[in-house]
Amino acid sequence: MSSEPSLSVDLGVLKLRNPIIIASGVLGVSIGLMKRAEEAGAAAITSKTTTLEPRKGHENPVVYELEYGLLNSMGLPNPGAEEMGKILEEAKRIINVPIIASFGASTPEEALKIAEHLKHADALELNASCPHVKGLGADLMSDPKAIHDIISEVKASGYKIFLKLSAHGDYLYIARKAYDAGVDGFTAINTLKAMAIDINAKKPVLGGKVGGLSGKAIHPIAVRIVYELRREFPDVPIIGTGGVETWQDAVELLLAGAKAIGIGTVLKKGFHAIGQLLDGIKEYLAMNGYRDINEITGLAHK
Amino acid sequence: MSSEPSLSVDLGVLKLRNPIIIASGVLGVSIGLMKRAEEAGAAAITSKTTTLEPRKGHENPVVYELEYGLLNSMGLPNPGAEEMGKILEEAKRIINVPIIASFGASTPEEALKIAEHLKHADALELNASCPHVKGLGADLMSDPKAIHDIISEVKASGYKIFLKLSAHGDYLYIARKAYDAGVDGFTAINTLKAMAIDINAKKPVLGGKVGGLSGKAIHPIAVRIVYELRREFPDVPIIGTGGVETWQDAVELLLAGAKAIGIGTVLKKGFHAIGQLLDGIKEYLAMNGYRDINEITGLAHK
Amino acid sequence: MISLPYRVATVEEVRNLTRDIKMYTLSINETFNSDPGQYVMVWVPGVGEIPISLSLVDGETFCLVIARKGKVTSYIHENIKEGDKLYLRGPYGNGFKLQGGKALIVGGGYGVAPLLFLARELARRYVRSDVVLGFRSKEHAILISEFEEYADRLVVSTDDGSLGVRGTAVDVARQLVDRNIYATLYTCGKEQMMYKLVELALNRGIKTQASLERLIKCGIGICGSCVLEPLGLRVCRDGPVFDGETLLKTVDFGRFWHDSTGKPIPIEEVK
Amino acid sequence: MISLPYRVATVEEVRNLTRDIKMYTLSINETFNSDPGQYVMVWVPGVGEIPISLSLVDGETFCLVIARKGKVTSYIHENIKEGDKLYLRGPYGNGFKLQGGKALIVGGGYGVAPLLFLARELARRYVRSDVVLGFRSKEHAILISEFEEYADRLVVSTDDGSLGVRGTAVDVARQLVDRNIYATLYTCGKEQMMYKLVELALNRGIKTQASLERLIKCGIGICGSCVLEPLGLRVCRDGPVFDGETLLKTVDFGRFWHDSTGKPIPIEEVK
Ligand SMILES: Cc1cc2nc3c(=O)[nH]c(=O)nc-3n(C[C@H](O)[C@H](O)[C@H](O)COP(=O)(O)OP(=O)(O)OC[C@H]3O[C@@H](n4cnc5c(N)ncnc54)[C@H](O)[C@@H]3O)c2cc1C
Ligand SMILES: Cc1cc2nc3c(=O)[nH]c(=O)nc-3n(C[C@H](O)[C@H](O)[C@H](O)COP(=O)(O)OP(=O)(O)OC[C@H]3O[C@@H](n4cnc5c(N)ncnc54)[C@H](O)[C@@H]3O)c2cc1C
Ligand SMILES: Cc1cc2nc3c(=O)[nH]c(=O)nc-3n(C[C@H](O)[C@H](O)[C@H](O)COP(=O)(O)O)c2cc1C
Ligand SMILES: Cc1cc2nc3c(=O)[nH]c(=O)nc-3n(C[C@H](O)[C@H](O)[C@H](O)COP(=O)(O)O)c2cc1C
Ligand code: FES
Ligand code: FES
Repeated sequence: MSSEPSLSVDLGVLKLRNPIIIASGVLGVSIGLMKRAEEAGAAAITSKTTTLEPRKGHENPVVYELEYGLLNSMGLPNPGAEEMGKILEEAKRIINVPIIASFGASTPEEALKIAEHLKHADALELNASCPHVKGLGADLMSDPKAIHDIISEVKASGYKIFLKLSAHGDYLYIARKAYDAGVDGFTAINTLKAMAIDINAKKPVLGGKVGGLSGKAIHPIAVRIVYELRREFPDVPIIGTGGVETWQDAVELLLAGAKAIGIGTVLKKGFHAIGQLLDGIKEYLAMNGYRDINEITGLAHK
Repeated sequence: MSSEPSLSVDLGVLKLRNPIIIASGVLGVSIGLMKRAEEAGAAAITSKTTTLEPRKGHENPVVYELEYGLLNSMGLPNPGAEEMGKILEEAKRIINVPIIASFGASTPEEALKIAEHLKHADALELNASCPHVKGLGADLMSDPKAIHDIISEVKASGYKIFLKLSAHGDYLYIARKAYDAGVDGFTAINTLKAMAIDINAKKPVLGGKVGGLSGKAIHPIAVRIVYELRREFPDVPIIGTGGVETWQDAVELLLAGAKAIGIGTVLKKGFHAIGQLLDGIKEYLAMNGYRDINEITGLAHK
Repeated sequence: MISLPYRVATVEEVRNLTRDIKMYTLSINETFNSDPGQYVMVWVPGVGEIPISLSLVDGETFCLVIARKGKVTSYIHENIKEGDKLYLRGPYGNGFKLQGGKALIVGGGYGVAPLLFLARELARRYVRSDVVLGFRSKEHAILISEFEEYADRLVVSTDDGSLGVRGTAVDVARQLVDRNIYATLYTCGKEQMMYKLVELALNRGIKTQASLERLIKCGIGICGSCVLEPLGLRVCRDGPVFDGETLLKTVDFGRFWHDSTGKPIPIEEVK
Repeated sequence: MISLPYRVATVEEVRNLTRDIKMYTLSINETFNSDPGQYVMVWVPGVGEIPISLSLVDGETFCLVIARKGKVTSYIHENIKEGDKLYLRGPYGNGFKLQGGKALIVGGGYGVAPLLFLARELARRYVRSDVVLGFRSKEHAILISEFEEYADRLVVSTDDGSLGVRGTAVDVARQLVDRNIYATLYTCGKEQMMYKLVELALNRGIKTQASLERLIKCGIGICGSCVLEPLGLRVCRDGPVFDGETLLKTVDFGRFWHDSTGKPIPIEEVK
């Protein structure tokens, strides 16, 4: 009767102890930070997006703090798939929650090479906002066919794969293509392209000039996209991501249709934010008479 | 020597006493509110987007206030082009600053009919985020050809026309099409599609479910798009719009390349916000040794 | 979002005031600061959202008097029971400005609701008031005993004479103002009635304040839907209470309403 | 944006401390609250952004000691003159925790800069300190007279003996700690030096605090670039000052650095 509501989540190909997943990028490639996140309560960890070759990322400044979010132009620094594979192999010895390995690729061949390196991860996540070589600097969001082919070939080789969508481009069309290719789940959303200019310096702040906007500012956009995905693909698990800073934000995404919640920018506050989110969600469930978090998934569609 | 910096702006087809333009929608169709905005200092007024036929808009709730912005699903209520034409004719007798008449249309024929009704306005603004009938509910941002044809035919009939872009779709491609069609200027940006769910009611708040996000949250996105437009079309005047709540936000857009600044959500604070913006911009110019606001247009590109 | 603009209110009591008017007593988990004449936007999830004046506020408890008019009000009448929730944003707008000197309060129909809150606040400040309440008939009369507590003198009128004096509230008010004892006339009700009262009172040098209705969409002054032309006064934000002098400078007061497309329509066609 | 994270600082004075190290005195329009050991991100628009420790802070004035190393530092050395602006965010990170009991402060190279701020703050709290400053040679020595003001005893060492005693700061420190009078050893400089000092001091029961450098990108703990493995300590946020016991639990301290791709590289290869 008075037992605590269950927070465990069935993400299809992954079972999680609770809905909080660390979003890609915010822990860099550090196993130590993954461990801290796990100890703070995270149920799964998405590793930094890996490309086949190493990338140094953009020059500093790479972040710009806003009152209501964060701009970053990290530029996908990563040590390349081979080195990342070693890190993940080591991580799997130390981390007891699932690891989702984010990667970026332009072609199925490239994707398969990367996937092979990252095989120790529990699932893959294709970052569709990764710089797209064929498209001359555009990102993969502008190439639905490439996304389809990457997913179907990676699936055919036996990997589990999520697709991370951004709010740019025709994400619903892309989601349809990914669905046809057998995608295991969606992560939505990535950052939105944005920019800050310092009015004293009279120059763009970020080294990459354009950066990605995350945090509170994008939360209502994430809610919309998760809602739309859930409406069209009720059977596909969604990792709702974007501007979750309070448990209320998390619950909003769950009601919109997310099975799990990705968090990034909120970690600026510290790892204790994870516990606060979990406590809040649990209390919300209890106060509203739910015994299981899955009862509220997508409830806003009713 | 100690004279105040000049704030007057040359928008190509319009000369303005200062850079502040009231964005479409926030004054409804009220001449009285236009007058209040003019008296508070606005240099031009964009009227509510008009469609050929009257529209009632969405059911309440139509707005949802966030800490860092506003969601609205007004749904383009307007009395239709004919009635709007009468209102604008009357407005031109009472309002002494230029009026830009926003309209939405799916085809050149429709656009020309509307333009004829709105002929008393000083310029037109095509709202490319207006619901698009041919596209079955999609907006015009997904139909670059329609935008091109509307602009070139409206231009051919002797009207002055701005194009209002949203952050959705391939706005740079659309801007190119509009440029080819001879557009007189760009307004960027419109709201971003977003949503809010009340976690107690467990329902989407807005009557239209999806709404448009405006205010602070979208400011860095507006800066990016204005910057990109300026880089590609240095000779086309831009009305930078989106999340301008302080004079700093306005200056940021000017540095990015805007000639003038559209304001919407900030009017929640009251019409005095206009004077505060103007005072701040003037002081910034004086402190930085500029004698003319046009000196700072696009400076962040240097 | 951290900012949850909707406050959740629990219905503590529903009272039938007439066949078509109910009074809802609500409680909320926080103190509710407001002035008489202010309104809240009441959201019924999945149904709609409407502006309703606060009719009495006491700390965490307050009353709404809701007349059945159309979609949302009918839904509330039929479905919202004790223990149910209503979602509110606000209070919004500028309410009545409480003035010294004897007050004349004139209400009509469900328009008497916010005036009850006003009468109480005046009484609490030791401002004395006479109250005139006009209804169509005895069956339409509401809140009379509640007003008795705060009124020096209470006159009820009905069009058919089934309760109190026969005639309109304007008829009664006309006689009272002739006594030259009032500093301010406060009114809420049908706009044609309020128009007559404002003219009447101003002619006699009595200050007036009237609470208006228009189509409220945003409630925060950002959409222009509720405007009084040609002054561009927003009922939702500059009002809903205006002083009579200002109202007489508009074309719309007592005459026009803007429909949901923004088009002006004669006020008689509205309800 | 209302939040302008970059504060504009004006260069009041530029002093050449050595051929490759300059000291910039800056002023800012607001009081600058900070602890010794904290750093700021210094942005040179159009050039880059780098972390620099605060070397002294006095209300609205503060000093940065900048060694020429690569792109941004060279640009600053060559182009930033008195009257120019630098753009700052911060102060960031956790600085030195000031402890009671006699202090031993050991610095090497430009690492002595933040220690000067520390020495002053200790002195202001009546905590006595001995200071060891190690340099390659006389030409590389900096800030010696500044330290004199705050040190009970000041020993300078150079590798070639051209100033003070010949040898390393570690050599000098080794002799001093044997005297068993220190409660805490504070250090900043080359990491190999700090590693030795931490081992040395901890063996003798002396608490240690060391200020580290790593590749700082975000400065706010959100990108993982500056991490010490396997503990996942972020130099930018959990540090840059750590206690020696914690550092010895890491694999990276004194040994590895992560390059801009995140890959570990031996620390000798870094500078
Ligand atoms: C400031 C203010 C305070 C009010 N206070 C009260 C009150 O205390 N008690 C009360 O019973 N009613 C009050 N009203 C009127 C109430 O808001 C309307 O009766 C209600 O909105 C009708 O909603 P509905 O869905 O039931 O009717 P609908 O089906 O929407 O329409 C029925 C009629 O009501 C009018 N109406 C519809 N929507 C609105 C709206 N948003 N604003 C104003 N009128 C509208 C329409 O013109 C229409 O003719 C107030 C209105 C305003 C503007
Ligand atoms: C917390 C902290 C405090 C520091 N305090 C001072 C100080 O007070 N005075 C001082 O002169 N220097 C200080 N440094 C070091 C200074 O940040 C680097 O020398 C500087 O970033 C080099 O930039 P560059 O563009 O000139 O060199 P680059 O051309 O970028 O590279 C030259 C070398 O410097 C190293 N380096 C580059 N970027 C960084 C970075 N962001 N963080 C750390 N090292 C980097 C690289 O590994 C490279 O080997 C500090 C570093 C840290 C982390
Ligand atoms: C510093 C930083 C680095 C990021 N790096 C990546 C990345 O490598 N791959 C990716 O898919 N998303 C990356 N993201 C996006 C986040 O995973 C997340 O989708 C986004 O920040 C929205 O969530 P938030 O608002 O909780 O931060 C990064 C975000 C931040 C702030
Ligand atoms: C209530 C409201 C109504 C709006 N109506 C319109 C409209 O009819 N046509 C249009 O082009 N933009 C409309 N907009 C968008 C604004 O014109 C503006 O592009 C947007 O709000 C961004 O600016 P802001 O952040 O200053 O509000 C509306 C915005 C709001 C808040
Ligand atoms: S209802 Fe929107 S301005 Fe009044
Ligand atoms: S520099 Fe980004 S976490 Fe330390």
